[in-house]
Amino acid sequence: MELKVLSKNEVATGVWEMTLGGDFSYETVQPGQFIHVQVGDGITHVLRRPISIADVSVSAGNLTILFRMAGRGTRWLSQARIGDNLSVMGPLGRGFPMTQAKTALLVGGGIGIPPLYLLARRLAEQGKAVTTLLGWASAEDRFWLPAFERLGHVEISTEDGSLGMRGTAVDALAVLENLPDTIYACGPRPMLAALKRWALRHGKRGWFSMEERMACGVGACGGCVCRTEGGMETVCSDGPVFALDEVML
Amino acid sequence: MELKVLSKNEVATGVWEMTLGGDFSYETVQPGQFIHVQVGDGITHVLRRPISIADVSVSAGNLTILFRMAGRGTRWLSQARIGDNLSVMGPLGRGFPMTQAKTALLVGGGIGIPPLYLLARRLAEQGKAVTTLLGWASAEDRFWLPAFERLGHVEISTEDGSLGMRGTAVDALAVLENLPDTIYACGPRPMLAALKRWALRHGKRGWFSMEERMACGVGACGGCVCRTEGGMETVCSDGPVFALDEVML
Amino acid sequence: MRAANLAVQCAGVPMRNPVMPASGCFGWGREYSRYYPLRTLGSVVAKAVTKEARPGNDTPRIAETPGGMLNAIGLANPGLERVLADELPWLAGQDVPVWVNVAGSDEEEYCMVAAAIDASGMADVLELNVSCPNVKRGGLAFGTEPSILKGLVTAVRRVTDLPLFVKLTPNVTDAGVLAEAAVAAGADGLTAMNTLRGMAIDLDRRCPVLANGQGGLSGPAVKPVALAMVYQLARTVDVPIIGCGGIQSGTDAVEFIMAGADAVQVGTANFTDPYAMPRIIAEMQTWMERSGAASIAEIKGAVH
Amino acid sequence: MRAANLAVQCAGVPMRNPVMPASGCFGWGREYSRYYPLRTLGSVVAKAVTKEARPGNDTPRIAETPGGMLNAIGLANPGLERVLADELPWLAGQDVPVWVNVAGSDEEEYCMVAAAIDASGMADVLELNVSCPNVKRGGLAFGTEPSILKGLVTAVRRVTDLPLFVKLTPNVTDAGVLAEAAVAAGADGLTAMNTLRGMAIDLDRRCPVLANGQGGLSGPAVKPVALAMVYQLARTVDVPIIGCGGIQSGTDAVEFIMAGADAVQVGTANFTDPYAMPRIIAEMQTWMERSGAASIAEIKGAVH
Ligand SMILES: Cc1cc2nc3c(=O)[nH]c(=O)nc-3n(C[C@H](O)[C@H](O)[C@H](O)COP(=O)(O)OP(=O)(O)OC[C@H]3O[C@@H](n4cnc5c(N)ncnc54)[C@H](O)[C@@H]3O)c2cc1C
Ligand SMILES: Cc1cc2nc3c(=O)[nH]c(=O)nc-3n(C[C@H](O)[C@H](O)[C@H](O)COP(=O)(O)OP(=O)(O)OC[C@H]3O[C@@H](n4cnc5c(N)ncnc54)[C@H](O)[C@@H]3O)c2cc1C
Ligand SMILES: Cc1cc2nc3c(=O)[nH]c(=O)nc-3n(C[C@H](O)[C@H](O)[C@H](O)COP(=O)(O)O)c2cc1C
Ligand SMILES: Cc1cc2nc3c(=O)[nH]c(=O)nc-3n(C[C@H](O)[C@H](O)[C@H](O)COP(=O)(O)O)c2cc1C
Ligand code: FES
Ligand code: FES
Repeated sequence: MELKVLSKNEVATGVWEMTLGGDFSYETVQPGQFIHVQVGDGITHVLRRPISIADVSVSAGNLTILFRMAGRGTRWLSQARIGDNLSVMGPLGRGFPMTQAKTALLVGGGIGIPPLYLLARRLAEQGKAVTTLLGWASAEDRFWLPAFERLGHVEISTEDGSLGMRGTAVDALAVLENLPDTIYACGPRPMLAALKRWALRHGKRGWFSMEERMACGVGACGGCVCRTEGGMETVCSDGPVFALDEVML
Repeated sequence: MELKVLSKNEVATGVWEMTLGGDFSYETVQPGQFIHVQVGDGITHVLRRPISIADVSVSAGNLTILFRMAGRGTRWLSQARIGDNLSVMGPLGRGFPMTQAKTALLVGGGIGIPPLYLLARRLAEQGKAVTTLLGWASAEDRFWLPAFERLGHVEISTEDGSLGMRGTAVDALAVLENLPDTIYACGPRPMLAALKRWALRHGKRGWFSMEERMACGVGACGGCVCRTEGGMETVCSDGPVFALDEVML
Repeated sequence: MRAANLAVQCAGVPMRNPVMPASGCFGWGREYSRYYPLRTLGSVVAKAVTKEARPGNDTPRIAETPGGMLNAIGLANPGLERVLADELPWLAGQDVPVWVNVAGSDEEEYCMVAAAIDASGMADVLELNVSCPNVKRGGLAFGTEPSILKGLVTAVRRVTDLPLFVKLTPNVTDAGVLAEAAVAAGADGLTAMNTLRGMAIDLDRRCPVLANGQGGLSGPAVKPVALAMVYQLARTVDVPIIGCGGIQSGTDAVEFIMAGADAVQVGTANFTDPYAMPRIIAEMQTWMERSGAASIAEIKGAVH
Repeated sequence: MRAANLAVQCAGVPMRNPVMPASGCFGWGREYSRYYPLRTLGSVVAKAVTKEARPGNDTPRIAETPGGMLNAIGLANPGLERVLADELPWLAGQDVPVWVNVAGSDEEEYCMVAAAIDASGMADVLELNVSCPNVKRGGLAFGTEPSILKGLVTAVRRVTDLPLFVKLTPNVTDAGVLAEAAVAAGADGLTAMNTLRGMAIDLDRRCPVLANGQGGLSGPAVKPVALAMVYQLARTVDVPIIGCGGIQSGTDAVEFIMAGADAVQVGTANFTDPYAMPRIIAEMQTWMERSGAASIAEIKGAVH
């Protein structure tokens, strides 16, 4: 389907926030689901780009994405103009499950942070206590920090120590006063691996959102698999969210 | 070099007039020379598109092209916006020679007409009597007719007879009252072949501008050759203009 | 404007139109059935099936390249038993001919899988994927050496009466020789082509993008190679040819038909646009009606 | 940021940088000398030269394809005598190594042309174009059959002491076998690769776009195929390799170096951008300095 670019802002150097409107199944969106966006004319780029849904407004009929200009495809996307139509598939994949847990810990690193926003909002709306650990390379890379702060307690870490504590989001685990019931995370693989070890050591359950290069986005090509205890599963349709004790890192 | 799109008009269905400005060797342009324009980002289209220089203003520092949306490359060009920069090589090729002749006959068919405009203007400026035979498929395909009419006598033909006489530009030869000293032509191959026969029969000399698919545009790849009495010659650098008795049609 | 009829017969199998997915690019059909009913298509072609389940290669398995993509999926599939139990029954109920792509490491495996799929009654056509390395013959792909290919097709021909297509690889000096070997051994038709060997490099990590190193190139970039191959095969053999490689539009499909193909397969374009095949069918219809071609037969091989 | 030195030696020939044009895409050099001085380049590679003048194929000789182009120039050139008289003297005075691409219909023609160019003293390197059909051996291209290639290279090796490169075609089952044959027969280096066989179709005219029917595919579309070939050859033989196929940017060139190339050739990109090669050189310099690579040797073969 076609969605129209309603707004576009560079929220940090090379990181864009874009709101898209038009016919879309906004009411079914789960946090952690993604859209698969066509970039270019089908020759320069034959593959779409998967981007998480960072926020959605069912009443206004729009959704928001946050993406980093990582290469040619996201550069193309960053050059879309307000009013342009984008070809979008979605919502795709299986998102973060909502559990009975009362307290939730969200851990996000860099461009893994976007899907956690919609999750934090839904959890907060359900009255859960949300603690969020956010990690960036440096202070000037941060985005949407006030938005997260409105929804619960936030700990920040930066690799160069320019904001919050020095280190990754996982290093901030050390400052937690209470252990949460459930963990939700998205970010670089080493961060998730460290978090998994920590969670298993503390007997905590939780969910990780995984990244893999994608072609079809619907489970048809077998391109985007990830190894789980149950065998190879597709990130696009069995995931991107997997139970942390199931996914092999 | 980069030229900026200064203006853009659809002068007939699918035929665009575009004025380009910027650093360019306007003062050296000969009628019949062309520019080689990059379309797209270098992947969708690896080849530039040759387009004749239809007019040039040395004082204003701009040039005008007229092109028909023939395929994907010219469609891309027609979508350029005012203010966009185009990568342009040129002026390329050898244009129409200016001769001592006092009367000139210009014969143009369809999208072969553009290079004849600058030629007509230069001839008229030199005080030569210019007669122009212009042929289009149909009345609504015509463009720049008043501009040509300001420079001399014009005979029009259309294939469906909706304007002027029914037939091609060459069929209008029959209505000429006086034979010209020199002939200049550009248009479809069958038109040029008929004109060549007519010219040889009447012992007239003249020049034809040829079309061929181009890669380099500078005589380096051997892609755009045309058969002449002297052997294979490149349209882009030995031409596009050839003496009518030399070129084999 | 004349009405155009897109229906064709391929090795005796009637199809509503000449458009079907390329193996491995359409899962088991189910994944795309939420986008349109599968009977919109001329046929559905399933993924490669091997005897045992195969996990496939490590990731990354996918890389984008100029005008195309590389894949190194590695024949990942749940294995014959689960394909017969979980995937084909659904597909066989969709009112569309089913092609099953068969792969293996030796002749026995191909024969065993082909026979079992034939016996299930759930397939209309078998397509042999001969780009796999032959473990018993030094890892040379079945599709690169005429004598090996002839042996394989002869063996499979013995165990099935289903229409048998051989899907050729372009990574050979002369595809015509391989085509002749396949046809002499009893193939009913040929699919041209599988992917070209290729590689992409990740400059930052200083290693190939794909975990497997090399991969198979597909997409619009390879279209001219596939067209040349179809054209050559059409002059070499007298069996139906399925054109495949870089088809994105109705006019692309018509080009393959004019080069000599009876039908076409669409792979990578499904990823660019999940509605690619219904769109291609509609565009073919429009093109034919505009050009006054009443049937596929009328334009087939037109450039020869 | 460390300064990066782009100078390389290829089979004993020192070059200021590893970037040169691909044969046939840069005329005789003169055509591009109005855009920049040729000594900006690592070397200049001239068009294919044959004994007699050749008019080449009919037009159209050029077709654009997705991400690439087809050409069927047909070895058009003014013949050895006029090349020696009119083209090479100018080129030899440009303060840049000169490679001459040699072609022929039989061994004698290759040897005759190679010997004459060597004797002229105006070339630094000979590059054998072995994609031409061998008229004495049933029209099979010299570059597709190891024994024919071995014979050709052995014969040419006898008549010249110039560094001898063999430019391989990708249209073979196993380029490694051809590479080994060329090196065993005395080739000093290999160029990978020439064009892929391809075709484009003109739907309106219902015929191939090219007058010749088939043509050679080049441009970004083929880059993954060329990279895979360079990678394979680097593992197979121990002579300098020139990477060629779809290079458009400095990072493309670095990818080929990392795959194992000693230098690169740029063809189609010259048509897209007449300043492509100086730009590629500058982009390589920038990339190397940003990544802390001080020399080409430091990154050569990095992905192996
Ligand atoms: C489920 C999912 C959700 C994502 N959500 C976001 C998000 O909200 N914001 C955001 O900035 N990024 C997100 N990403 C990563 C994003 O898809 C890549 O950054 C993007 O595809 C890079 O494309 P490119 O053309 O700019 O880069 P290039 O490196 O030029 O891309 C080349 C190819 O590699 C693929 N690729 C490159 N990097 C990645 C990657 N990290 N993950 C997957 N594929 C990759 C591209 O899709 C493309 O096919 C997500 C990825 C996945 C799988
Ligand atoms: C010297 C010269 C001057 C020209 N002047 C003009 C002009 O002033 N106005 C105008 O409208 N057209 C002119 N043309 C024709 C114009 O170049 C083609 O219409 C254009 O290249 C078509 O590109 P496309 O991508 O739209 O079409 P496509 O058919 O998609 O093009 C595919 C390929 O074929 C080539 N090609 C297609 N048709 C032609 C053609 N008739 N001549 C040369 N190459 C072609 C294209 O350059 C491209 O490489 C001129 C051609 C030449 C050689
Ligand atoms: C992700 C992917 C998986 C593929 N899997 C198979 C396969 O299992 N069996 C097979 O014969 N071909 C397979 N192929 C090759 C395609 O069927 C097809 O031959 C090739 O992609 C060229 O067509 P295209 O350019 O339309 O994609 C695969 C291709 C891709 C891109
Ligand atoms: C117009 C054209 C002419 C060519 N002529 C020759 C030639 O004379 N000799 C040769 O060995 N290769 C020739 N080639 C092949 C190129 O040298 C090169 O190997 C090929 O184009 C791949 O590189 P590219 O993708 O950078 O163009 C030619 C290619 C093109 C496009
Ligand atoms: S992208 Fe195709 S299976 Fe996930
Ligand atoms: S376009 Fe290259 S020689 Fe004319």
